[in-house]
Amino acid sequence: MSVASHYSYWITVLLMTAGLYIVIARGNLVKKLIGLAIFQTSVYLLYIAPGKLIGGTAPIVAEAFKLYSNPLPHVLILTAIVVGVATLALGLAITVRVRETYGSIEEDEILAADRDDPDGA
Amino acid sequence: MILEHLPALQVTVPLAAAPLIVLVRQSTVAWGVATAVSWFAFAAALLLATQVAGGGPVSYALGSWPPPWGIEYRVDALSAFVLVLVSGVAAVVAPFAWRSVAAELPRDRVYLFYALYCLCLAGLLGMTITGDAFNLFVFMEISSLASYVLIALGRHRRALLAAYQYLILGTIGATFYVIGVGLLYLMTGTLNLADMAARLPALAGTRPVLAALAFITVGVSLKLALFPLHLWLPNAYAYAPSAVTAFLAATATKVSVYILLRFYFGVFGARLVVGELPMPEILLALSILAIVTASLVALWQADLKRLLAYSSVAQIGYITLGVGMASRDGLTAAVVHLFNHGITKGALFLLVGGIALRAGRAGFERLQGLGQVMPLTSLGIVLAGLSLIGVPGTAGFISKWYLVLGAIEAERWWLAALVVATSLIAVAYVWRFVEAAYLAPPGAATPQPGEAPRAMLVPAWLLVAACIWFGLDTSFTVRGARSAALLLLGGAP
Amino acid sequence: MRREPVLRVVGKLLIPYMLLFALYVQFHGDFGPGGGFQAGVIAAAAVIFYALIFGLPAARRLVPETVVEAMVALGVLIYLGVGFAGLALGGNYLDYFVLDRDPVAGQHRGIFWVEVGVLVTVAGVMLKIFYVFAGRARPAGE
Amino acid sequence: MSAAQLIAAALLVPAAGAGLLALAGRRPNLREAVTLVAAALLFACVVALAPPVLAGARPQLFALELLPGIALGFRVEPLGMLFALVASGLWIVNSLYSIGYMRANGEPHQTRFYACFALALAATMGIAFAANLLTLFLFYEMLTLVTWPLVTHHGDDEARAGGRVYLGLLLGTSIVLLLPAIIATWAYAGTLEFAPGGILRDAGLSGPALGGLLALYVFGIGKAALMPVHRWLPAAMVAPTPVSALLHAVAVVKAGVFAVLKVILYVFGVEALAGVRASDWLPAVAGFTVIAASIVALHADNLKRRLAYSTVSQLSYVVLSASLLVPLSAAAAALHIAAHALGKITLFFAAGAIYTVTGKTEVSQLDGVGRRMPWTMGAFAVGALSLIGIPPAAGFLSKWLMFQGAAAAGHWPALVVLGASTLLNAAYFLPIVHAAFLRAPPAGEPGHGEAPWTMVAALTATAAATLALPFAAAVPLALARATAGL
Repeated sequence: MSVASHYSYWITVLLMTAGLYIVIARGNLVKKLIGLAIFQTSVYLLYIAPGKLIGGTAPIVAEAFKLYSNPLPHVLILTAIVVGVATLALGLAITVRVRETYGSIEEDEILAADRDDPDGA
Repeated sequence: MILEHLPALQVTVPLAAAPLIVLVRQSTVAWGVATAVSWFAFAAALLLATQVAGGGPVSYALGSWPPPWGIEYRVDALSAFVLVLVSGVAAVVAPFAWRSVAAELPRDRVYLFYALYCLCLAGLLGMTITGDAFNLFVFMEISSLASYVLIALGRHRRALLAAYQYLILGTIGATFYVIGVGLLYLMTGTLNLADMAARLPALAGTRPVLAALAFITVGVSLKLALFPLHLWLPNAYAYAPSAVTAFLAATATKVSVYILLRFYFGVFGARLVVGELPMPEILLALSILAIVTASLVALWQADLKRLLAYSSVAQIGYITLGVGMASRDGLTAAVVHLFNHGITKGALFLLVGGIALRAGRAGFERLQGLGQVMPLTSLGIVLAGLSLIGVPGTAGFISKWYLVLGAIEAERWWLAALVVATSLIAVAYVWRFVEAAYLAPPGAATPQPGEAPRAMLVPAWLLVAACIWFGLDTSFTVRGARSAALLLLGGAP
Repeated sequence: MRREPVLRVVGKLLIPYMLLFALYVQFHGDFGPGGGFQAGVIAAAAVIFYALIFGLPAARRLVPETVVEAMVALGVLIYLGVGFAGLALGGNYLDYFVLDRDPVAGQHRGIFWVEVGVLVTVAGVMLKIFYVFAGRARPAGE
Repeated sequence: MSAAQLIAAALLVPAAGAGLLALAGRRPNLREAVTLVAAALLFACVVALAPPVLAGARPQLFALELLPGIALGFRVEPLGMLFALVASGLWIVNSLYSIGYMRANGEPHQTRFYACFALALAATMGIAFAANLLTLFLFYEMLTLVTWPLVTHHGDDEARAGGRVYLGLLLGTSIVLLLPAIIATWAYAGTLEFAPGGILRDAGLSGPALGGLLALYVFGIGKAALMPVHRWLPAAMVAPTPVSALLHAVAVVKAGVFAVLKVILYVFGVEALAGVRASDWLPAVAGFTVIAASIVALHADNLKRRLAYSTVSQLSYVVLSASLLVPLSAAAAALHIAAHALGKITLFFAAGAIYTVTGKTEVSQLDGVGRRMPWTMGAFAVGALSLIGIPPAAGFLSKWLMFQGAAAAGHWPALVVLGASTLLNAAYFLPIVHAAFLRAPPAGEPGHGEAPWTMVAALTATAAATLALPFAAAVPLALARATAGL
């Protein structure tokens, strides 16, 4: 019962480990970034879920409502999302340039290229 | 009026400089703005440090929302000390960048460099000054994102992959940190560090708090490149543009150490971290591994820049060793080494930047006979290298003194022996440079055009002089570090 | 693209309303869900939509890349400017209370300009990201 | 000038001299003039400090804060005065000799040579006048580092290997042993200032702990060349002869034994050591070094190598005397620093002169050299007699005091060591003198004369000083006795 009632945490943990696993296990630079994004998403959930009160409304003062959700996690996560988007964009931009330089986005192929030609072009 | 708003200006002025530079897009103006802003930040940090030394911690409420509701900027003995280091190094690197960046980057990207430089500086200063755990995360990401791009600007194609790896590991580190903060927020309902510290003792030992400690430790350790989480560092330092390497090596990891110190002793409290958990033992073990393995790896590098990068991993080990001692002298050693290693590595990487300008790269085959071709650069590297070893009369000696003193006072003689014995490895790798530069005739690969331009030598030598000066006169460094250590251990401010 | 009259017409019809909707979301942020982040993304989406239909060169003519970069910088500067205005008027950094004689009106004014800054920057960043990736689509590279 | 200004001048004159030398690099005559002027100025400064010190004053100078509670401080006391007088006086002679040697041998990098030499003297002055252990340590390390370019002067593989041993041993021992010893002293005593009677007396350390600390010190001060950390001295023989003179006579090894004396007298305190018998092992180690090094010297055919091992053994005389912990032997140790310096520099000058003229480096090649280079070999003979301890040379004086001290301490093994080593000294020096004067030069060898006049002048001067010292012993003897508190 208590295990099931914390399902949001279970989802968080699942996303977290899945994301991290992808980052570590995949050699493809884009797939790594996808893993990273999933990993970051788990954090959004970690913050947002506890801030929600069942039956609560948006924290805008009005006569009819007495119960409000905590707005602070939303604000924080809005910032975190922006940061995440920026990271993802930057990561993809770097990947594009890696692809242009090396002709590949597979990590082992890139490392092999560097081993064969240490000084690079 | 300006004085009371210094904490805000310290961060926002560099932050405002970045978009200004993007709007102007002109490289000379960009350089001028970046330099002016760095020196402004340095002056502000010095003023703040004197304020703190005179009248205790300075608190600044952003938007006039009093803490813990609003974001608080808080300058105490420790953060003032780190602010001086970060802004000081920035103030020296900015003039250096003028020639170095012009040579290493395509013309149309130069303004971008300076914009990112200001952004990175603002992020690092913000991390140091803020008293809010989430605001810290935001500044951490500002500085990290800027530094990923700065590293990717490197000439060598490997810079791209280095930046990518740093991006992945840095983001994982920052996310771990923010998970830890989230758990703390769930438990305490506050994000203000001081407020958190006041509420945590009641919750000490609960599982979310322990998990938070673990997440924050791993996250920050990734950022500060604690062995074995250092894998991103050597490539990032080796392939970034010279000015970037110097700046990041001297500041970025140091600020991360600051965060570790802040959370361990300022938030979780020494009683939990040192008294109940085996964190000191873990840190000591990892630091020793870092010092020994990274020093040995450094010894076998074929490129001076990579050698210095690995040496950074080892030197960070010395810092965390001091943290792991968790005593007054140990923490003094950690804080003072944070500063001393910052200026030493800054000086070394700036000088290597001069070599990179003339020789393209700093492979040892290009350093043959460098003592004749670039006498001032070589002499500077030797002097800063002595500081790296910890020869008396240099800044590095002071750090080693306190490390050994801390070990002896704890009656850990083996640790004292280890610290001094490992500096012999530093002797060996510094001496590789000396023998190449002074005992070999100039070879075919040695750069011919001669000494680095004055615009690069003067800033580098400023830091070299600082290495010597802070080895002879420690009234600023050791006093600052001592009061920071006392503050962390909960003594007098 | 010339052969897709439906798309072109629908696009021309929709894009103004998208921009208008962005402004609505922007200004409604004071009273309900909304604000600069969402508005910025919607505004950028309008331009991206235009680029998809009429081609990247046309979009670049409409919103040149220098303008995009300037938008990114300008938005941040607006935001920081609000902070400095608080300083100039005798408050702390980012102090909205001093922006008007009535503190509540000051709050409104402060958050309004901050949201404007966010709108400009977010729209700029979104467009910049789009341009960077779209511009590299052809294998020829730079 | 006030005494404090004189101390500052003694430190700054050689340092400034080094700067000027580097600037004057392109003009050899100017450069060498600068060297001589700097040397003369330094000697004048040091001599001017002597009267107040002899009168019992202890001029001092404190500058920067090295660490909270430890300043960069200088205080002139008799032992330091004696050391400074010897070093600065010999620098003049050595400069004169260097000019002849470097020019005659066409050595490269002469500017670097003179500049590093001047810096080495600055470091030596710092060691001599240091008021606390940290200042001493600072200048001790500086001396190691600035002499490294001198040792590796030739820049070839041999020099590189020698330089590695030199640096590795000196820097290694000082970092691994000496530095922890200093830090432990700081941790236990709370001060590092040299004080008569020692600073560790009240630290409450047990006998074995004091003994261990003492071991860290005497082996950490690698420059004192106690076996087994003596290896750097033979390795440094790759350097040009004036550098060997600097190492063996003017500065480096002297700095080592000087530091050991300082530590025994002013850090531990003679009475404190004697009280807990913490240093009973030291005479044995020093005595072993004396005998073993002499035997190695006996078998060495290379002249400079023989001289190097002779130095190792002579240095251990000083340590041996100091470790007997009676005032008389402490005075003997102080005096032997000066006596050995004069004798050994003469020997090295002679060896360098022979090499310059004939290119000979081995003892077995020296037949008949004395007939062609009478001044040089005459001086060599004087130096050898002094080191053996035959009157009226300077070495006799210090050796006499040593015998007396050992007798006063009732330490009969030390007496045996002193006696046996005197015989060994004679056994490895006299055959050289014998061969040089009494054997005929090998047939068919081209004739040659003396070395350039500056070299001959220098070695004659030091030989004369060796002979004159016992007759003008008032000042060194007074300083030595003041050191021992007699």
